[in-house]
Amino acid sequence: MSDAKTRMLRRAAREITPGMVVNLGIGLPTQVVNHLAPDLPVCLHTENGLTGIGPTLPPERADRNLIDAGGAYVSEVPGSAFFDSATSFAMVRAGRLDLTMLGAFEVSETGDLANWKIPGKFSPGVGGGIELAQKARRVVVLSTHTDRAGNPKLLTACTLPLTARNRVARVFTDMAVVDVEPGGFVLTELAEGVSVAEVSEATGAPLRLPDTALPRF
Amino acid sequence: MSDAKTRMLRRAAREITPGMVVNLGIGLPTQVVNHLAPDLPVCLHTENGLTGIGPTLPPERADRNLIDAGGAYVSEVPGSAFFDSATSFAMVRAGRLDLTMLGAFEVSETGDLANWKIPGKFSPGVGGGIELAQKARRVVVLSTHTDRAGNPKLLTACTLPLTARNRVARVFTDMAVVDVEPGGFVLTELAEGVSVAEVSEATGAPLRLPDTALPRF
Amino acid sequence: MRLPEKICAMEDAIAQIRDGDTVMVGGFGVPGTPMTLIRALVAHGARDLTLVKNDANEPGMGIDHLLQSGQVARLITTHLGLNSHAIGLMNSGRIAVEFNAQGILAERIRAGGSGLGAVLSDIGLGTELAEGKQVVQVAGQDYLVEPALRAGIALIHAERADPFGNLTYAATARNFNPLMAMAADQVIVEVEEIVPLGALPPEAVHTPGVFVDQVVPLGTLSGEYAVVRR
Amino acid sequence: MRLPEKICAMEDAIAQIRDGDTVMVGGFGVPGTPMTLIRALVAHGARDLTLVKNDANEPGMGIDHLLQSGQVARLITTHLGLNSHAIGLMNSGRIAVEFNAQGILAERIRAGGSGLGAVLSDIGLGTELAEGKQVVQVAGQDYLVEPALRAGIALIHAERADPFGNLTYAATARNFNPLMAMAADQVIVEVEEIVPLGALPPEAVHTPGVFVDQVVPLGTLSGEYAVVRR
Repeated sequence: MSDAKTRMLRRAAREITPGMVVNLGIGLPTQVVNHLAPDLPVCLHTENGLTGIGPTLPPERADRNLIDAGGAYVSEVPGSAFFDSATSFAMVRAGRLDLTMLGAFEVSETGDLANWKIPGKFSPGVGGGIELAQKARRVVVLSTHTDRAGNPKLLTACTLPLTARNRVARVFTDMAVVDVEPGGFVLTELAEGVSVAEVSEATGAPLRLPDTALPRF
Repeated sequence: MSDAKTRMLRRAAREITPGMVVNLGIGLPTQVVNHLAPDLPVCLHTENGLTGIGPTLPPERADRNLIDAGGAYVSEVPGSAFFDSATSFAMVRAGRLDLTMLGAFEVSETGDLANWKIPGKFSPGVGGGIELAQKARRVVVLSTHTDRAGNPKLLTACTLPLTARNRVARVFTDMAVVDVEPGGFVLTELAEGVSVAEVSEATGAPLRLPDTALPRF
Repeated sequence: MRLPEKICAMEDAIAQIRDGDTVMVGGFGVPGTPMTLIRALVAHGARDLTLVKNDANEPGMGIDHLLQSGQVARLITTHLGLNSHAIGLMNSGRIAVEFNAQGILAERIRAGGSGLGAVLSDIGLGTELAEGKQVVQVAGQDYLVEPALRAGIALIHAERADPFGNLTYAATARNFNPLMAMAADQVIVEVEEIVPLGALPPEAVHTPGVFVDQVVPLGTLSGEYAVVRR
Repeated sequence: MRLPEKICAMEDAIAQIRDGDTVMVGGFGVPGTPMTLIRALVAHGARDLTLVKNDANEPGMGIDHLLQSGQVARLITTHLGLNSHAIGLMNSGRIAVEFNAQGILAERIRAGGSGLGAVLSDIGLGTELAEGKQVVQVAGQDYLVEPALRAGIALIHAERADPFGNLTYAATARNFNPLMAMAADQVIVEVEEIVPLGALPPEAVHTPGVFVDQVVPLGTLSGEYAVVRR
């Protein structure tokens, strides 16, 4: 794992504070779990019907009936509970998730999120992402700052079909932490070795700077 | 218990055939359970969250947490299941009850049922009765043929607020078994010692007779 | 990871309740009625409450104490047949009563607990229970709109809980409890026995702790929970 | 009283399925997918089926066998991400696919299983997922009408059943199974273990037998149920 990615995951992990109920989306967000303090009192939720996710298990130790929503074989912790898919999303829609961390294709400066469809290229269905994005009390995005071709993912407006409007509060990338404020994107932290100019260039929308010094992560 | 009432309950019990899922309403219908063959394969449902009702228990043997919808202390049978109130009525509304037996203030010759409210006199709320009456696959009524003042309960049209329209298929009373057919009430069985004239007089609607002899119960 | 813990003193839990709050109360008859939380709410004294409960218990039992103390302005329920005192309050206009079909009340609460706006149902169509309700056509059929119900507070009775608030209910004491435990901003649970994290098999949990805010241990049960001799 | 019994041979249960039927299939990934009932449906050969399933499994697994055999005309689902073969069939127009938000699919099925007409939800409002959907205002707020889903047949996988059809599920193999087990005219369950009446504690039953029509015992589980090594 690259150093920048590790730092991004570690920084995102600090977003999770004691007592929270958290859903980590498929992909990068799921990896945040490896950067949480072992004694942190937190409840991890997966939409296929489990609260209290324990460590991921290798095939030889896996329970064939115990996976997370991404298909990884996981384990229980003391106090886990299993439930059906309706109950699982009842938790989501009724606002019982304090936080969800999701991947993104695009995030707009008004907090719109596009992460489920690229017309003509990628349309596997929305799965549970729309309910997480629309209903978790706090939605943050964890993503590379640009796509593989180097195009910015943080934009003035999304071009792809939306997952949810005005819901993203913060974006963690390999370059920076960017908050979505009423006036647009605000750069709040910088990755080690990255300059403000580099982040600005990699961002497809104006990026305001705070009055104070930018912390590094 | 009067002889006529015992015969009515015993006759009504024959309506319950192997394999059925049955809800017996509060009052007279609940007592039908005492007239079922002990080896009859049948599932009794109570709307407060139990399938597989076993015998009623006296206070000294009762479980404080195990009642039926009428508040009687009941017991389990092998294979009982407990569930919440939403699941209980899901069974009802989705048509999983083969039969419900309900009490009545009035039944009309088109199968309308009134059994929950007497304006100005009695309005304790509809409880679960409306869903049972509207959604059980077969609805039969178990009731005295007349009210305490001697007024007929079987009428051309109900005068009281309805529980459900066109749902009653058959009425068991202390005097007769009366079917609700497309053309109105049909007398199909007579209680011992009761004449056709007596039943007709106690009925507030035309009562057709079948071509065949009337069985006695 | 370890799960957060939510064990709380009864007074602290009940102190959250404010005048004018909507309070859901579990139970169907005695089983599942949180008798001790109800007594604490009487002692707390919050007034002008809207209660949501299947029934009004019996005179001198359960939520009848809240009716007796004049703390209830409105009752959303299904059946008051066993409480002549509640019927008297209703008939004399001292409490407002809204009757729901029992399974529809259950669904409205579950909808509130599931982040839905309403359910559409044909229960009561063509009867006076449909009067005043919004009607929507779906695929050519008429349905009544049954709006979701939520509350500020839910008072729940469970048989067992772990410190995270995973709950199990005994027998027919389940009834409305798991539904109301989904549908309130603050879900307060009185429990007969607290067991350690991990003692409830994860498959056997009836209410996942994610829905629960405060877990209040009961000591010795009062006589109100006992078999009623009629 | 004793409860009725519903144990049934797999072929007899599957023989009920007709061309053109809607078939709900439990499972989320491998856990809870009724692999053996699916194989029996392939052998049976009913065509022009509408399948309702959370996902399309992976190529060569689960309902992909029904896609491979050309028995599926339409798929109501939430996500096909792990099955490139299913995406290919969709993109080439050989199957029609209707995508639902995952929790909304769950609620639509549950509504069908609960005798409701629809649920009202704000999920997807303002996105292309709302396109073409009926909108209803309740208390001044817009909601999408999400109609109840029912099926002729549901294929369910359970860990344990008693002869009446009371079911328990293992871990995350529960998922859509209890919901689909409510929502079909004929509910067919394959079970890993049949236990005697009374062996399942009544508090621990996940699906009450009232919802179940046929219980099919599985012998030794095939390799399709095993941990997938990727």
